[in-house]
Amino acid sequence: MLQTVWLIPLLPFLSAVLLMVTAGRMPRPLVAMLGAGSVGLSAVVVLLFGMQFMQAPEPYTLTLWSWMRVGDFAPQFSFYIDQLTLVMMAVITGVGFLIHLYSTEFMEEDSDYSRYFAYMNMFVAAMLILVMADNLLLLFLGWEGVGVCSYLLVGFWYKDPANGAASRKAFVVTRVGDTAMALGLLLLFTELGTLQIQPMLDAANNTWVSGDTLPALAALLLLGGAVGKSAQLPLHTWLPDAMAGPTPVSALIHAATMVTAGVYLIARTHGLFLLAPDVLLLVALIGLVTLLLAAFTALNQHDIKRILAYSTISQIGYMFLALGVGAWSSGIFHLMTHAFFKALLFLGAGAVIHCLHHEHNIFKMGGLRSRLPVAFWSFLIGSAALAALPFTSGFFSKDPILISAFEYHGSIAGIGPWLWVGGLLGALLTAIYSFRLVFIVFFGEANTEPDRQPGWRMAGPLTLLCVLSLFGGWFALPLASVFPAESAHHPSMLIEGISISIPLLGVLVAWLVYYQRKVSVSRFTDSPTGNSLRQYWHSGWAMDDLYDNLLVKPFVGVSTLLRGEPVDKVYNGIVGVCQLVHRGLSESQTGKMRWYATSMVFGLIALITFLGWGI
Amino acid sequence: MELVLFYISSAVALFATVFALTRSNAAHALIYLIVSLLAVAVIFFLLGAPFAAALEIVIYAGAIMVLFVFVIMMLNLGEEGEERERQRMHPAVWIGPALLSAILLVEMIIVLSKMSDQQTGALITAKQVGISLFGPYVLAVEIASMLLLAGLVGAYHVGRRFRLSEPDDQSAVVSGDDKQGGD
Amino acid sequence: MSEGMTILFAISVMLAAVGGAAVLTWFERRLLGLWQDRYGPNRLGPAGILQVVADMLKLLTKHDWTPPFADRWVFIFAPTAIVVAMLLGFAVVPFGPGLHIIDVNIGLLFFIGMTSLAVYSVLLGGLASNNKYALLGGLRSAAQMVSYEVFMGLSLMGVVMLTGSFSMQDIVEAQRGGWFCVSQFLGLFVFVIAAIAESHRLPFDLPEAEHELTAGFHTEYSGMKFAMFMLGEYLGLILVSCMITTLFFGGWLAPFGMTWLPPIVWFSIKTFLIICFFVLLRAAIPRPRYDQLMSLGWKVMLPLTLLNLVVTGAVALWMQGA
Amino acid sequence: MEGVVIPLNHVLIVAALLFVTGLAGLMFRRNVIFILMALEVMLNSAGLAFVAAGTAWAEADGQVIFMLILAVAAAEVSVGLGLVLQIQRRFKTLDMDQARRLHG
Repeated sequence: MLQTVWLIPLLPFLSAVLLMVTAGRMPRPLVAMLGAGSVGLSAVVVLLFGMQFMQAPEPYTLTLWSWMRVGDFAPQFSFYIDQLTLVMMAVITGVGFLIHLYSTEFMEEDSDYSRYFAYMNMFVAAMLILVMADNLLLLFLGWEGVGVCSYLLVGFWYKDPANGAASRKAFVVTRVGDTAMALGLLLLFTELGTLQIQPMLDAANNTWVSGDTLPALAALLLLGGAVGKSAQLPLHTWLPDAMAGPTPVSALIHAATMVTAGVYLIARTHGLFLLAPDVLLLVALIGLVTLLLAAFTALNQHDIKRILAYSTISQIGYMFLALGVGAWSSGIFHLMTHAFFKALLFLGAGAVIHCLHHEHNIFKMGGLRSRLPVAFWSFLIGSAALAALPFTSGFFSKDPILISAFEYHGSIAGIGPWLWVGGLLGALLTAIYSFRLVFIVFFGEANTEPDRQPGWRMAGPLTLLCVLSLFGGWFALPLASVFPAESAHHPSMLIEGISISIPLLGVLVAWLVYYQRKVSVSRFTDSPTGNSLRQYWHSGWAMDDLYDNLLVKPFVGVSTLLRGEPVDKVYNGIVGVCQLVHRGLSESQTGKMRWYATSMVFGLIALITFLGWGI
Repeated sequence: MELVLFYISSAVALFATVFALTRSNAAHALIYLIVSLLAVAVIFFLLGAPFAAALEIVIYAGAIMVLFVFVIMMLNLGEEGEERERQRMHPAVWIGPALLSAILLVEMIIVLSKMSDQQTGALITAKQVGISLFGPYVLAVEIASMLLLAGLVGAYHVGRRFRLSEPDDQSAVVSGDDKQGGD
Repeated sequence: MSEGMTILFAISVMLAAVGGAAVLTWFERRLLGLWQDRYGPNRLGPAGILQVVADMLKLLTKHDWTPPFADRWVFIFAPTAIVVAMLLGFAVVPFGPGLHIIDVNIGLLFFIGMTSLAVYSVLLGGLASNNKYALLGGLRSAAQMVSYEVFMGLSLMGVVMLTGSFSMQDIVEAQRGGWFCVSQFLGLFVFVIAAIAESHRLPFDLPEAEHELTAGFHTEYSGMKFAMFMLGEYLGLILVSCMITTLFFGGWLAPFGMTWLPPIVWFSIKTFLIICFFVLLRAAIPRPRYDQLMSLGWKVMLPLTLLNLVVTGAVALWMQGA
Repeated sequence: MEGVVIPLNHVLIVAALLFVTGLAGLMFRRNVIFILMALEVMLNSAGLAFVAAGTAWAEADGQVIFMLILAVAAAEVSVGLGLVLQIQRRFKTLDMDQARRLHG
């Protein structure tokens, strides 16, 4: 059974290839069966595999073939399965299958049904290769594969140029991180001589000691890739724009799986990061700053998907924070629960959008509680989990992160509580913006009538995800053997109490402001300072403008300068000189043969004079 | 006796050449040139290169010069062309080239006079030449044959009588003729 | 032979050649008459042989007129050139064993050179006459002679290959085993035709074709200068016949071991027969068109010659190897 | 039969004289036919120098080169005379100073 692990990425891949080569000539039911079924089958294989694996949980390596051979460098096409991989595989195939099933209904009216599933299946295959890869090069193949699929899916409705621009932005911004990562791979290979993850980590441990420059540099470069892929500061600007793709795509790629690849990468190479504690602290700080920035921004959005996008950025910030403070399993745990509830939220949002004539603006919704009950309950449960209300899955995963942050003893003493405070502030904001969403969309007056109800293929996955979001946190992940042991948490009751009460406080605030409307935000936002602050937050701390001014405009300026071809001017000058000389010399070309002959004779005389001198 | 013959034929060749290049009538010039070539053939014979002498007569005097006569006959320049040539022949025209040539000659003689006093006179038969031609020089023979073929094709093409009215053919030439029509 | 004897012999050969050419004018007409069933000159002397003297007297006493529009010096130079060239050509003819004026090792090339120089006579005559017909005749003749000269030379190369020498005596000696008219049949064929064209005799006398060019290059010629042209032509005929004898019919060698006649007599008999053959050709064959003449030369004769060369070369190499 | 013993320098001087004469002709004649003739003279003088040198060192190479010169001369004259015909046809003159369409 263990040997059949290669089936897991192969099934979606074959399905994708089949869908691509038939180029939309297959009947839709067949496409749906193939697209969703292949991922479902993969999920079944993962399940069976996982059951067998857990009986003897030893890391399992399967080498398929030698990929290429360049001198001593001979990377294998091989898979490495341990508990971490298993969790990732389960999330990818399980959540992926649910989203595929959901998509069969969501995308029903789209003319490019087959192309959609081809891309989606290809994405699942690439993502599986990413997490199952035995060496960093194969990981990088999957890494770029998911990037390409993300590009294709964000720009799925390519007829609108704005979508094309969004996909291009997503591709280019992540490319910045990928370049750093490729450099990191090269550095690791030149220094350690292998890219196979486990031997490489062993070699790193043997070669370097904690605090060396080289591991810090390598970790930094890998972090660059992770930051790009996981939409963390400063490379987070692409994710909100990536919402231009179909909503299930946002759910699968930009919430549940791909954007967490950075977290997976850091977790997978934690041995390297442990050698660079400063970089680890940087990871934590990046996570913290990102989660706060994104949370503030999410407060101000009115596009339902953009709220969720900023929320995603914020939650991945939590994961980074967890990784940074050494709470590895908690980070991965949060990755999994986040996959559940964020997929649930996106799919719920998709149901709302689907049933409301593709309406995105939350202020044009309202009162949908009774009209779209499925969506309402999904949202309610998803938001509860997101806000980490007690006994939801989000609570079980977020709480240990905060406690780990509080107890953090890193390279800067006493920074732990500050991280904790920041995390708590983020949690408060999370509760506020998530319930703001719930109250505005589902309560109050109805602004738009839904024209249909979600069918079973949408409702079914939603229900399943609701269950997972509620109870997914009750399982302990078997990650103990993968990561170094974490010190047992002994939080004081006070800390626990604060952690539990903060989200509730946030819900209360949201209830007061957006449901009871006891406190008016408009008074604050109408004042000049408030308004500008609102605008500022709404634009995501004006990061896009910043990058525009900092990078794009100088680049365009240089391009404009170069369009005048200053280098060519030099050559044109040479040409001009040549032409001048040419005109002068062509005057000597009289066309009279006798003169040519005579000048030749002059030359001959000179030649013989010189040559004959010595004789 | 033979040495005297050499000097005589050298003088003949020289004077015939000078006359050939200073005549105004092309036909007369050619006769002088042929005489010059025959004199050079005699020199070849005296030097001990009878084969070269025969070739000089057969090919140079017998074939190449015939082509000249041929062309002169085809052009049929007539009296006025001759008159024009005569007018061009005043000292101002030839004094400069003659001076230049004289300088060159003096230089060459100075160079030659410093050479070792080698003597000619070895007889080289046609057989030796042939063996040399088709031995070490066989590539040169092939190249020469290519050159002659190129000359044949080139002469055929260039000498063809283009019809000037042909539209695809030399509209530029027609305009050129208009320009030059004055003379 | 001593130097004095050589000079004496040379003078006698010259006289014999000129005399032979003179007699040939009468002889040819008589022979033509015989073959064409008429008399020819038969009034003066026995069988009309004194006709030669009469013709000579007429030509010598005629007003030696040079046209005023002609290029005077070239006009006079032209007819002498052919006579001189043809007479020089006799220098290499071997009349018997050791009986020759000179025997250079390029004898054959010397003969070819002299025939090629004979072209000038026609060309310059046509040019100097300053006359349309003469010019056209000269042009034609030049083209014809230059063309046929090519394969006339080439046709002889087979003989040279078999002999391994350009020397005429060597060529004759080489035929002791068998005359070259057998092994070099193609060469003989081409050479005969080229020789007719070279000496522009009928049927290849297009340069002077009377009915289209009045008289070609010698339209303006009369008297002594005309006689020179005729002399040159008949000298050429005799020279070519001598050459054919030497190159293809064993020269002075006696056929079938009939050595009771001296070699020079055998040589004369053979040459005489070949001359008769040429006269017969004149009597029998009509004149082709000019373009036919040229295409015959380039399209039939040249390939034949080359074929002959290739085959002869191959056989010679094979014999050498065997 | 042997060649005559002549000092090589004398033959070369004759060749130089011929060459220089041809060169002078090339420079002062304007008629294209005479230019071609001058070229022939120069080529021929070069051939003379080669043959003389060949006999001086008892090598056949001199005559070989002479034959190659002959080939060059033949090709040159055939093309050159074709050009002469065209020049006469188009420019109605043989004066190379008139036929100067190639001037810069």
